[in-house]
Amino acid sequence: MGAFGIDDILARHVGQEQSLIEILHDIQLRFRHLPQETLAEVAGHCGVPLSRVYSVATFYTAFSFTKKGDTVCRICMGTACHVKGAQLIREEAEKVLGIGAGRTTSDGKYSLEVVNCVGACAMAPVVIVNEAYHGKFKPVELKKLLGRGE
Amino acid sequence: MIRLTIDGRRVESRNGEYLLTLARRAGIEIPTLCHHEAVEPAGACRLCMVEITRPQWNGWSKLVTACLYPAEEGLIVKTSTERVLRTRREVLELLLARSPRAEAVRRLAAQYGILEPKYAVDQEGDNCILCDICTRVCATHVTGAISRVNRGVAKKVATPFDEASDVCVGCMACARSCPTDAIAFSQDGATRAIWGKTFEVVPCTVCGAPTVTREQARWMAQRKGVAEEDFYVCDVCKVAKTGLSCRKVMW
Amino acid sequence: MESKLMHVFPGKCTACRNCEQACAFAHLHEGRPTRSRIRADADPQLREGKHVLVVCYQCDAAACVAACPANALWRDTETGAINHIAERCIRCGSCVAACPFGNMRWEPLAQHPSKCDLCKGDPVCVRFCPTGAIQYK
Amino acid sequence: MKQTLATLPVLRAKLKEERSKLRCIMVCCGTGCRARGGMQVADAIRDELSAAGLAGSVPVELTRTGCHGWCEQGPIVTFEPEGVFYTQVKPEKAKEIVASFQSGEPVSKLLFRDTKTKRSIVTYHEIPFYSKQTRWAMRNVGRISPTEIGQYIARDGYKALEKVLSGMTPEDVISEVEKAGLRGRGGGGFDAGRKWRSCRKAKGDVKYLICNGDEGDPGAFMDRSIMEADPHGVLEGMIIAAYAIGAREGFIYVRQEYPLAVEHLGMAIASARENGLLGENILGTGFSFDIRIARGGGAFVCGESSALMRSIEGKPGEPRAKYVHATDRGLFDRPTVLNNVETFINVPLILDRGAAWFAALGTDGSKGTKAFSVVGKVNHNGLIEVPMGMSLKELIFDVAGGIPKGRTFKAVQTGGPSGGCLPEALLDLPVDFDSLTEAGSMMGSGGLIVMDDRNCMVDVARYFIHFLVEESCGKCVPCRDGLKQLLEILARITKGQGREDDLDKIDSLCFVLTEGSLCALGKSAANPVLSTVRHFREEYEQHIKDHFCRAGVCRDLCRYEITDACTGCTLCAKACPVECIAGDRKQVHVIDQSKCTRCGSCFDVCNFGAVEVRSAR
Repeated sequence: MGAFGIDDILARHVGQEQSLIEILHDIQLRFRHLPQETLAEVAGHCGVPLSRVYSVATFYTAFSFTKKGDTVCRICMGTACHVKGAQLIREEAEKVLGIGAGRTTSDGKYSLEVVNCVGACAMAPVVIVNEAYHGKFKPVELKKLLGRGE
Repeated sequence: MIRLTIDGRRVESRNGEYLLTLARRAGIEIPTLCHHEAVEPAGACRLCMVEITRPQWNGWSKLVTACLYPAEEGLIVKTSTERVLRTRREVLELLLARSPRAEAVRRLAAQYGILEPKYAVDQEGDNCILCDICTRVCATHVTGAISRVNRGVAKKVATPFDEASDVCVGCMACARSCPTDAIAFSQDGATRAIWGKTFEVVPCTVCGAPTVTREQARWMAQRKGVAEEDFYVCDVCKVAKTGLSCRKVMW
Repeated sequence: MESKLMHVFPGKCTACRNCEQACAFAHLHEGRPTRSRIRADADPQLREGKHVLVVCYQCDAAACVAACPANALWRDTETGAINHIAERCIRCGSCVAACPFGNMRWEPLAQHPSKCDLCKGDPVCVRFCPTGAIQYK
Repeated sequence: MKQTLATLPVLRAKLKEERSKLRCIMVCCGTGCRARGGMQVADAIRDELSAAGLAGSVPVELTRTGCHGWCEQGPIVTFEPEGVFYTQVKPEKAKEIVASFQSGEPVSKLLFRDTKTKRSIVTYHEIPFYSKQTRWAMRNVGRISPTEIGQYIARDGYKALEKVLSGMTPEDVISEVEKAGLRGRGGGGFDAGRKWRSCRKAKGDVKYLICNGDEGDPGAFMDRSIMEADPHGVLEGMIIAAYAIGAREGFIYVRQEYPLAVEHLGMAIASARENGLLGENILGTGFSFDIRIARGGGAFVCGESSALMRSIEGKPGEPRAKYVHATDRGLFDRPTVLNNVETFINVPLILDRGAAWFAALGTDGSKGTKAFSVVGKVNHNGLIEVPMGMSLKELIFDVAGGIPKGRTFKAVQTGGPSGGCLPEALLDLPVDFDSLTEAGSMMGSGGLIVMDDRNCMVDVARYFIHFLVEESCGKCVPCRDGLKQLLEILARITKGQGREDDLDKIDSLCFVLTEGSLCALGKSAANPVLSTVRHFREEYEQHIKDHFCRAGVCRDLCRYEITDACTGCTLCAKACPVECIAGDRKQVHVIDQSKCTRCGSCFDVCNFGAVEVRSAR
């Protein structure tokens, strides 16, 4: 019995290297990040060195070692969004939240991320707050959307 | 038997070896930085590019890495066409801008007439050219203590979380296999430090000279089912011991 | 074909160290006996002027081969020697630690191990031994 | 219940019969329409229907469909079989919609209004955006509920599989696909039949089939739409392909940015298994094949086939040299066929309707239809499927409705980060694999991003190189270090610090990327730069020599000024995010240059052309 509450996740996947990414997805989903301690357990389950797990976890942007904020604001930087001014939304978001892309506010409430196209190009530019998509977005709407407005 | 030509020379291969192996066997020099016979080829440094063609390609040709391209019947390989040399020079330009202090890179670049990099030099750039020899060596032959982490420009070689690794045995294979001496370590008699971990180099039980790290001895003992203590005698003392036992037998 | 073997006759050794000189010169192009792969060490325990010669036995079940994680030590079927393939070596030093006889040495400058390769079937130490203390037959 | 070759046709006939009597209200619940409240609209209509006493009565059905591909008009509600088409529907409109459904009177406010003719159009059959399309790959997109296998079967679903397993040999299937001339829709355009044949011939008992649903190209979303809206079509194509090559195990690799696609595919796999269409002993014929979903991890490079296979193996997605083909040694070093979503969805069509029918569509070298995602500065952003060989001009101006706001067309970017930008002079180019490659771009997965005179081509090149720098796996030198150098130079140019020899350096870097990179990502990474330098060289020179960005994008190289043409309408002042535009109503306004961030909002809103882009100096 592991100490980190991932036994059920591990039990769902065969103990092979090929399960690695799926296991990490499940852990990321549960904890909103990959707790450092869980990785050794994953390595043991899959029968690979810890360094291999670490290599995979740092290669894919889906995984992060720092906990994501309660509200995750993702700004699509796909080409369609870019030509329609996504950069301005990004700058506005960085200003409103006071953090750079890829960071989480110190109170742990917001995370700001940029993503490379969510396939909602016909409504560009797009902002996604948690699971909700917001299309044809204007930078001025951001304050209200994030509840940081006056 | 597969027959092909490299730079006009007829070359034969029994089992589809890589072009680099064949060329070197024929005495044709192809530069490499990421090639190491102890591990599978990676094709990372792009210096061993050669141009290949076939008569039926009607003059069309392509560049491939010699370290990864298997011998094929009737292939015509050229190792120093203008296209090959320009690619190699441009790759060296990039390497020199990345690691301007790396001796192996500078030497090779100079061979190709590059003394000063034309691209912006990475002032904080270290000697690591991400050839991947160290991590391949460690993962294939030792304990897999290090790996390549992150991706793209942020890629680097590291232990998990940049912390001292539980499994590193301090054998130094990574540092000694590195073509650009990019892996930092320190050694003074009884201790050795590498990848943020300090090892005791166990003194020879006879004379006290340094032998191997305790971790390496344990790892070897475990792999081969022998006693760890057997490794704690230095080669000089072992020779003396051998001599002694010889004497006992002889006289 | 049964390969030849190195035979050592310590009784004939005068500790002239020609073998060490020759070995070091043949392999490293320098005449420093300390770098030789054969040792004609005056046995420290012997005071009567007798000597022992220590050179690789090319063991059948060699500890160095077993210890090498990278398969860099290979037996040459023609000479019977276990050869160290520098290109395949990862220089971890395991073979040096593993050889029970001290016949696997560490080259401090080149930072890799070295061992007797029987000079591809014509050992120079044999050629240079004036007394026949080392023979290859 | 597990179907067999004997029971499936009976079931299909029964479902067809049932469904022919139905009238349906279809609400799009794809990612785009959900974003705009599609689910709420569907719920409101459901409630309205039950309030009106219509729910449950036999002939009415409310269907939540997958993505139509016209998300900008969403949420979309259609009536079948009439084809009445409502756009931008809000939940409050449910009552009116249900009333209109009963009475047959359209709700005029919700109809699509043609931008050119200003005329309201009732059915989608008459809307140019749809009427000029030939939807074969997207035959079921927006027409069925993706979560109900019965609806797929009723629209001739799994008929091709039935035909294949009723007597065709794997050899027959491959020949048919070869005769059809199906080329991979993922980018390279490799002949699918040939790929299957070499995998079939490869040694080894264990073979794998992979569906590439990674669709990493920013600006393309046809595969998302297909996976969300017609997952069974993808599965059917895969099962047929597996039968042809002799695979027992398959994977669908879906990017994690597409959660709805993962959900729908998962449900489709489960129901296909329940119905004996997937798993052991498919349709009672003894043929077995099963599919697993592998989620991507947010890495563009995993769209590259060898990197994708590494990712399925649980490794970092670093590509391998393709000197040994995947059909000989691919996933887990076994013979593997990898095709993308759109390729697989064409397979049932070919087998059902015949190779000759398929080959009659498109051009000599590129058969069939192709779905494009036409986005950016066009009136109708969305998915457009047309026969191969239609000209870019027709696609952009006739189907997608041309450039909005009276602006002028500048370039169209095709093929994502591996493709290039094509100028107006090449608009007559037919869109097929070979023509685009010849013009220095590529088909890629089919993204077409339209740009107008407000887009700076140097900035676009910089954008793509920035994208690639972030997405390069970092394994080989040209891609990792070359792109970094290239980005540095392009960034410098867009900041007005360009140097005389920069274009030469760009040329060298493009050379080493193309010649020296390990995988297709690096080899084609130079295309966005090469094509913009080739077709818009004067724009680069203007940036470097005159320090001027005419599009008004590069902030250090331009400023905005309001001319005497200003009528004092105050629109610009209201639009300015930093409130740096001053001026009274009906007076010429003035921009405070010290505060201005050069965002261009004033330029975009001005209806009188009174805001001008000038050189920063």
